[in-house]
Amino acid sequence: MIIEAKDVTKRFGGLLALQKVSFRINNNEILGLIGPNGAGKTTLFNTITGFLRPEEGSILFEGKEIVGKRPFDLCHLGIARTFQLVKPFSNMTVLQNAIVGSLNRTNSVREAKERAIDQLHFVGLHDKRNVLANALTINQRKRLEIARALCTRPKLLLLDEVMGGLTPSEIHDMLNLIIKIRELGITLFVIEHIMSAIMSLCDRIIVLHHGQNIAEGKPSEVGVNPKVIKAYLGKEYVVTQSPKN
Amino acid sequence: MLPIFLQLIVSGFLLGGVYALISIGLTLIFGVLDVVNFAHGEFLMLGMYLTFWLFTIFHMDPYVSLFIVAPMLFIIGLFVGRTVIKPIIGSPPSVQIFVTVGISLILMNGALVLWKADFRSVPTSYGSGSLNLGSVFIGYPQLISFLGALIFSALLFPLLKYTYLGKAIRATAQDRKAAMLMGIDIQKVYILTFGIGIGLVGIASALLAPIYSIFPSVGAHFVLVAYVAVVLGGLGSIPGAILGSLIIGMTETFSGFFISPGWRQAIYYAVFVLVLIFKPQGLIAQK
Amino acid sequence: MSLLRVQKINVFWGDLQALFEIEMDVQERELTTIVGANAAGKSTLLNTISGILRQRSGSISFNGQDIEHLPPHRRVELGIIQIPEGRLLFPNMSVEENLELGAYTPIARLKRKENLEKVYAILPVLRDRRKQRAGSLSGGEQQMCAIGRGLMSMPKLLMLDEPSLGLAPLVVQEMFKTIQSINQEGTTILLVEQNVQFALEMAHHAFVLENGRITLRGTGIELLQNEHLKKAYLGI
Amino acid sequence: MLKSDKNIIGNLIKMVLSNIIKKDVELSFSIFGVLLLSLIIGFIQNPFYLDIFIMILLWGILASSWNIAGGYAGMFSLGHGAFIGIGAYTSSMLFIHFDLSPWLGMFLGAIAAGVVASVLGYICGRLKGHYFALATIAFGELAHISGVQLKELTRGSEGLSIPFRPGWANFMFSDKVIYAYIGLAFLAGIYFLCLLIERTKLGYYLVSIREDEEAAKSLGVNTPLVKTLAIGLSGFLAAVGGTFYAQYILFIEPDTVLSFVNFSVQVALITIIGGMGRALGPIVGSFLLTPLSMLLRAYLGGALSGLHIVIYGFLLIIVVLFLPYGIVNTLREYIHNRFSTEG
Repeated sequence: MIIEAKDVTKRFGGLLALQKVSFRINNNEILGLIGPNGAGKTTLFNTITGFLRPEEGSILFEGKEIVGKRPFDLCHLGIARTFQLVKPFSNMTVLQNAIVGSLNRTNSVREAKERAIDQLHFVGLHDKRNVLANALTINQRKRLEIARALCTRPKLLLLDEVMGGLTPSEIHDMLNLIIKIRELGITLFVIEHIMSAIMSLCDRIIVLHHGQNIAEGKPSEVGVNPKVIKAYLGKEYVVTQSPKN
Repeated sequence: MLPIFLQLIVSGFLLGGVYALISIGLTLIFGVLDVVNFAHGEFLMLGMYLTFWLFTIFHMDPYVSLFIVAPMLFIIGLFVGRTVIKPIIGSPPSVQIFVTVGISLILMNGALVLWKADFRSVPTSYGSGSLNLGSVFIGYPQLISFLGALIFSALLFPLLKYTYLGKAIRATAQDRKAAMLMGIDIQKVYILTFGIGIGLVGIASALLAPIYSIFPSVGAHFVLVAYVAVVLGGLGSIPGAILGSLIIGMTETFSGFFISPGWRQAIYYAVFVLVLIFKPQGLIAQK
Repeated sequence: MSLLRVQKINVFWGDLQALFEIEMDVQERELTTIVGANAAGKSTLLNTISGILRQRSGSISFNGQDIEHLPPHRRVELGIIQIPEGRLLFPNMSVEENLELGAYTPIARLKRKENLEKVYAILPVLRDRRKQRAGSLSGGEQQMCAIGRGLMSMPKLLMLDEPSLGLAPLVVQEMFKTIQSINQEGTTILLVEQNVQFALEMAHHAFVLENGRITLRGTGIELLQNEHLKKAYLGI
Repeated sequence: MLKSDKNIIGNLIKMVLSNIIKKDVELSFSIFGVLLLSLIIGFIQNPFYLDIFIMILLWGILASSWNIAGGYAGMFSLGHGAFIGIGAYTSSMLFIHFDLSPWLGMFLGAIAAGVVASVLGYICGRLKGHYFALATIAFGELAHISGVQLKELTRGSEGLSIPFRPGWANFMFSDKVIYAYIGLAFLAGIYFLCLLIERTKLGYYLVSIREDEEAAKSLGVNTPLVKTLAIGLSGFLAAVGGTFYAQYILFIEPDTVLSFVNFSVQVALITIIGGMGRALGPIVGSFLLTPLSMLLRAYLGGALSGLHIVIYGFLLIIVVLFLPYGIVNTLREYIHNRFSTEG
């Protein structure tokens, strides 16, 4: 087990964005995080990565409490992330973007560059290394986010909708990339909206709805869980549809 | 001691009233356009010069020329709003800062080129007169400027509250997308708001002309005061700007008396930095 | 005849294409719905029809008139009204002020008083709350206020973007009933909804949007029975 | 033996040079540029042109110091006059009151400004955009007021005259050419420091913060620390420029070195027009703008004083709206595109 969260609660004013969310991620697992719009998925990512501080609850990373640590501290510990709305360093080249990530583990730009080039090869952006990041397509930007995060040498990588806005063939490639990342020994926690993708990718899935963890389990279990179907399709869908299944 | 206190409170209040007119325009522009206007003070300077020339050439009383100066500044505001401000709405802060700083440099130094660095004044007959209420002295121009500020800011509230333009302005400030979906032409609202903000500065400039010397960099002082007031009250909030202005007026008279006149500005800059650091949303945060 | 006709619309977010060759008709007096998963492009489509986003190519016509180059406020004047996702009320104004802003266009202003009474009749909760700050309303009341504000604009086409978002199930039912009755009174409705069951049951015609493309179209009942729909949502 | 030694050395130099030119165009051009400028100084006979040249170097130094925080890290300070003033006043007061060599005074002033700037950076670092700019304006004004009010120390708005006792120890010279060489040495020093920053971890981190602070944080950049460092270094170097100014002009007053328009805005303006976030940017900016202002002032005299700033204002707006990356970056991009499309 690499990370364990217990009763994490986050409020925004009066709104309970996360209500006593608990989960654990095993080493080298791919855990999926799904839920309708506004369920609190990105908020959960932000609390794990130190961008938000939960009011209650604890998060243990490799057995150590990380609530209260800042994002860059967590990055040093080995937690990296991507952003749903990608955040490239627009006026830096692709290579320079990746170098910033690599510098997390070294002070030498030369070393950082070597690692950056490796990671750009890995995600398939090596050809674009001297292009400014703002000239990339959305697919390339998502890949750059991943490359940059991998450059920091994470143990746990959080991917926030890296398949959003991609074409079906790009999604297919992205799935393969994520599986390749797992083969490197990295644990993955993945938010995704594209159901067919996440169902085939993940070992386990947790479902958030109104800030609560409403279901957890294998993709096949979660997909037929009445609570989940209700959260996605509305109450009566279950009643009329489930007898047929 | 009590009479002195009373005098300081009254003077601070009067001063704050005039600062309020400048601050309201600034905060209105920020609230609606989301642009910090670093050239705000230079429009004040421009208005004061206009008042001065109307007085010098046509012997026009500043309180009469107010009705010429304010509309002229409104029109100047519309022009600048349309040509320079509209393109930078939604741009990164760096762009907004340096474009409005650019406007400020042009106006301030344009005035220097045209009218020299000399201190000018508008010597009215009542300029040094004062009203004595017991032990409290109230200069006539101070009193008139305060009343003027009061009247015009009081007029602004029903304008914003009840007219369709006012509602459109408030709607745009609260939610741009929703405003568009109501059928509000927000581009027009932006330009008009900038015009109104600058027009308010025009009113302030005519009211201030009998009290203060006029020189090209006079705006810098007032605009910094206005910033302090606006940030105190929460950027974008009109009641906040008024309250902030009164606080600054008081701070200025009290610290001028108890510490030293030279240091009084330092006090509110220090307050300003502290507020920015610890309560950047302002002391009274509400749009 | 169709009130709204969207032809071969392509829309981009920067470099990212959000909508691909969208073709869609909305028939007068009907309730049409667009369903689809998160980020499928539903809001983008409504915002393009409202003019807040611009298409890179394609055309939109309303009542036979080409509108794709009109600014948003001109489209509102024509009667294309959107009740946006998240409601977007003016939080610091009272309920009544919000409703009055709905009647901003010249034509709606003339009938403001009359329409206000109508709205209060349809949504009595708003009358009780009319002096209250819109920001202090409950989620359901806020949605009613947003619908009321939309009605004040005298819509010919009323577009609702995820009206059920964040509402309790009972409130959702009540709100859908309101929407249905507005439609039965004669207002054409274009409804974007995640609550697929409700939306399809109510709809005359429906479209399924997936990854920026329309993948299914038909009557509400037809789509309700389509197995592909469930797959699109749950990946099963 | 001797001959072959010479040959070996000659060959070595050639090898090194060709290697530099092949591998590092930027560095070799820079060294060449510095050498060229030092040659040019020798040829300037006219004292007015020499004066212009020295002021170009001075503004280049000041703008380069601003560039470290404003250009690389995107921290738009409008209070740099305070740091320049701390430098100028510290060295001058120590010289006048304690007869301390301005060289040492410069160092102490720079330390003082660096510390003050770091503290400011630390506490204001989390303010964004407008708010940071406003806080630095207020800070600059505080410094200006202090300069006026602390009369016992600064002689207030009367200004401080520095007694002219030429000599290397006193950092004053009868021959202006020496100022020019010292100015060039300082500017070259800052320039190479910036080049170094661009190529090391600090530079990557500064730019990443400017481009997207959240993303930088997520990649392990300790943003509060890096921002504090950036503005501290920026303040330190600005103070060095301040001392150079004081030693050259021999008169300082709050309305010059501590002033908002004259210094705080101009250092930013020169950098923006030249190109932010590039070592060369502020220098190009200074080479364009400083002569412009000095020539205008010289030929129009007091008659149209302020005109140069009006022109600056228009240039600023035009550059920000149409060349948002400044001249150097735009040219670079142009050259880059041409080369990459043709080759």
